[in-house]
Amino acid sequence: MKAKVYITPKQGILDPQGVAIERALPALGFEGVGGVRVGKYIELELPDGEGAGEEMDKMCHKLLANPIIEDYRFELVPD
Amino acid sequence: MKAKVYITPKQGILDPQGVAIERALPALGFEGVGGVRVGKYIELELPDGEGAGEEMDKMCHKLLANPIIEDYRFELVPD
Amino acid sequence: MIIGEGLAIAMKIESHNHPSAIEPFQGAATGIGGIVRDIFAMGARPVACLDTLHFGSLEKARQKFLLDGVVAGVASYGNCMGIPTIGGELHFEDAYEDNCLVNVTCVGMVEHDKILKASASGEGNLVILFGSTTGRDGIGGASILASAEFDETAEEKRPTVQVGDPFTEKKLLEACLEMRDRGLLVGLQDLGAGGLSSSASEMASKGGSGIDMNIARVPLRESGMEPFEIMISESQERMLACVTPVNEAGVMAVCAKWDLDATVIGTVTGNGRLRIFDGDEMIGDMPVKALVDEAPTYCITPVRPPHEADVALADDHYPLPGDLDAALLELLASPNICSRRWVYRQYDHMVQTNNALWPGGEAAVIRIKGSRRGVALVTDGNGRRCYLDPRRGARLVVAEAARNLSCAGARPLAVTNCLNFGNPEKGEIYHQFQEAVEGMAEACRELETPVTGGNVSFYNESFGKAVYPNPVVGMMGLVEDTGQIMTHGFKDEGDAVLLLGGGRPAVDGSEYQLRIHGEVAGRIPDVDLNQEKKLQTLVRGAILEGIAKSAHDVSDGGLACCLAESAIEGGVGVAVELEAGLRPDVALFGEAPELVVVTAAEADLERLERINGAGVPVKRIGRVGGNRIRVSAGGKDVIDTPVAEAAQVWRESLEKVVAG
Amino acid sequence: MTASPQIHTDVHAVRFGVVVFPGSNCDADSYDAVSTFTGAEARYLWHKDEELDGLDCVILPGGFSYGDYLRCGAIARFSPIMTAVRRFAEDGGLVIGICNGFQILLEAGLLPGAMHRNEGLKFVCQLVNLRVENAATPFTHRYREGQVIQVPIAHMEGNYFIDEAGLSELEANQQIVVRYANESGEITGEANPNGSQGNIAGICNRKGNVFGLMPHPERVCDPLVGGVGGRGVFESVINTVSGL
Ligand SMILES: Nc1ncnc2c1ncn2[C@@H]1O[C@H](COP(=O)(O)OP(=O)(O)O)[C@@H](O)[C@H]1O
Repeated sequence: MKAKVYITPKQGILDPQGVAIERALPALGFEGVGGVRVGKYIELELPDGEGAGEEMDKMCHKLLANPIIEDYRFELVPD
Repeated sequence: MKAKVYITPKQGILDPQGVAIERALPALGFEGVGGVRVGKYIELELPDGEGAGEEMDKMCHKLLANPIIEDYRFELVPD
Repeated sequence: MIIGEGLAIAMKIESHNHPSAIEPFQGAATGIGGIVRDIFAMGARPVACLDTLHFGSLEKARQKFLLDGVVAGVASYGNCMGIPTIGGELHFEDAYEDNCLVNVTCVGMVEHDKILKASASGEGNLVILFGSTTGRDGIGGASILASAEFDETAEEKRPTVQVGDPFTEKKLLEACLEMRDRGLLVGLQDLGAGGLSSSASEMASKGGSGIDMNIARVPLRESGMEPFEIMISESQERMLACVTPVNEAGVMAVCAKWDLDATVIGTVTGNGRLRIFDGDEMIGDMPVKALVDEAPTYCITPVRPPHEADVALADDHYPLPGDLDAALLELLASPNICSRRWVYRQYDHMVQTNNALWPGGEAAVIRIKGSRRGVALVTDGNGRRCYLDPRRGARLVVAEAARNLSCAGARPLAVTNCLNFGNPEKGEIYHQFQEAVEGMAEACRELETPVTGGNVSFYNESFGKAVYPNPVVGMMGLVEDTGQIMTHGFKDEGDAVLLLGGGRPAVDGSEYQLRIHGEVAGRIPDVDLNQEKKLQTLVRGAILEGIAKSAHDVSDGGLACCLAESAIEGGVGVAVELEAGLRPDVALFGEAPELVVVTAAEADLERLERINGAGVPVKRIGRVGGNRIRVSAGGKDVIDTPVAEAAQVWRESLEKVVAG
Repeated sequence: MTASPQIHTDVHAVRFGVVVFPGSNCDADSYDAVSTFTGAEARYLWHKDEELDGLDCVILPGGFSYGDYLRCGAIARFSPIMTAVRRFAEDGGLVIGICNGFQILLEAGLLPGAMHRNEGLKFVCQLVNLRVENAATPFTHRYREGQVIQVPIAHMEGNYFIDEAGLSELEANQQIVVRYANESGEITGEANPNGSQGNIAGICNRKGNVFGLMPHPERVCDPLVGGVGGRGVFESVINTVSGL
């Protein structure tokens, strides 16, 4: 099955990339945009099976996200 | 309203991050994972209004994504 | 180039102009990747990169985007590889607006008995492809991107953009050097433009052999690739090795250690043909010679363009600016003259801990570990002057590169070059090309610096408008004793300021002409190569004898900017009296070949005279001291600017322009 | 620098190990700094090694392990050798993580906190001034407390983050070892090259035997290439180990 993982900077934690984008927007003619947060979006294929959700959670927690500064969530989509 | 932007490497374009992660996973105890593609996930707040979709599309094209090597799509979520 | 102590230097320059104009970050990154592969394919460990960049004027947002992306791309790839980017060049002229130039030089070091050849020989030997997988990226890259003018279809060429993977390349580098050390290779070749088809035929051609290749064995990253796509794919980070069957296992083991895919895709034959199989079916069969050595020859009639003038402008051609201090500050703020720190701060220029002279000086110098020796490196390109007179311009570029090395205390040894021109099928471009190549050859002969290699980039042209003809020179010099490297900053109060050499400044083609008078016109002065050589010998002598305390050549921005830069670097002022005869603006800002400013202690001036056997003109023009840059003419101040003010303008300009 | 570095006669018996991850690129620089300028013994360790026999100090060098893909240090921390490094540290062995090595120590949880992208979002390579905050560690006792040393940085992600509670704990335990400062040792915003919280440039664990820092002391051990401000780190280790 397919997994889609969304990783976002934790609430209240500095996001230098988001800040930079927010600052750049007015100059490009986009006014009034705020709250820009830049995270990651990861897609992958993993073996079907009972424990897929648990497995994914472990993978996110251990590797894909850094729980000190990032939150994550994922969706599993059967092929 | 809120916008959620998903940016992924274009088909056929090398994704060095995805490859590196995929190669590392078995050693970390995750077997059988494939097709890893790493992209970006961006959230932001933008003013409500008619043209919001068009505005977002322009923003993605001009700043958030690099349309030469990345695809993007977005969702608009009313607050 | 063999430099003694059993060592040799490998050096080459390559352009990535077209890819960088489409996608600046990836274009520049893969440019670094390509040239670095060229160097380690020779068995040399890359020890330094230099980047020569030309963009349009920074007032345009697109140009800032290109600059930002290219610099970030060079940084991302070079930094990750752990190869210091220690120098280069940065120029902004309108002529590059639609066609930026991104030339990258890589320098490697190798014990000369370990140099690897790019040949496939020995019937029955194996051909192994290793590194990244093969995809559709860059298909048609070499032919489409490098050989066509840019126009509205640029958008459609985007799918050919390649993405660099410096991590894989770093592993590839270490793996190749390990194979070299273990003596596992008959030949090694990188996959560059043209992909497998070029590399395999070049290896066979150099080895006087043939190759049977089975493309069904090539590891692919995409499904459904056609055989021709596999043959011409320009996927990055791949190498081709020729290996005896005995060493196959060894090569495979090294690849496994570095986690690289490796596959035997062919065998060496004795029939002089490149035969391509898809499984059992032969789908291609060509004599290697036809592919490599028997390329067609173009015949084009050169046409001298009307803008090339026969005579130089008169010194009073332009009105004398009322405020020469303001003119100096404007020149120091020019993006072509001001500090490049914004750029090199993004490059890891210290990794490998060989940085004996840091960026920002006349040349970069890296020491050779375990030796007193060092290698000095510069790149130089001056399209504006070559535009006014391609032959004189090219001679000047070579002379200036050598002069920069000499000012650092290095003896110029060898040249690599990248010839950036428009569409050579046009008579005017062909004329520029021919003149520049001949001019460069003359200068290299006279200065005894052989050209060891290089690269040619044509079709740098859009909407019928070509870039300035721009032969970029990369030059290497040898420093006998890294303890004696010279810098350009003034050192001590009271030191005498000397002007060495007989060059006569001119406004034609100068930064002053462009910035202050808004023109590029006239005819640039020709360099007297014989005098230039004597001048450089004297400068090096003064450094080796411990007489010179600083050395800086008069180039962009003329004598005034030369003095200002040395004052800024040294944090101390200077007072100079101009010779009678030239109008002050020409004397201050005119640019001349064969001129170097040297400072020395009063007590050493006699010694300088003694070593000046060749009779190079030496004029004493002033002394170091105070905290202002002061220049007078006929007893009257024409420049009087605090060093601190000049320093601030010079230091902050680029950052301000980029941010603003 | 401390005056005339006096080195124990047993210096040759002090053994450093330098870990090579795929993508490490300051491994040779660290090796050279130790073996050429301190006279101690250095040897390379491969990231797949599982034992650290007979070593006194392990260096996780700078570079781009696994290309720094995903996050700096995120993949390297799973290398087999990291299990051995963890054990080694628990047994009191000395561990230095420089730049990417620091990032790996953070990801591995051997040091607290995490790294963000530099505030300016660009790679920064330059000399910086560091104020030695804690000169009582095995890595810094050749310096004086409050001493300002010049050491280069070269990184894209050195913007150190830790939550409030964590920060108080670091401060309370004197775990902040070096901070970015100006020439006269003041901790100012201008002196902060990457946005690090509290100008933090390097920290140690509670026990004081694991040290991570973004600046590169191994690059300043030779006057020819930028000074000797970093030698004290390796000399401190040597003195600690040889009982001086
Ligand atoms: N401007 C030049 N000056 C000297 N040699 C050159 C120049 N351009 C190309 N060469 C040499 O011609 C050969 C082929 O060059 P090129 O087609 O750029 O090959 P590659 O793709 O292998 O870099 C190389 O040996 C190169 O050094």
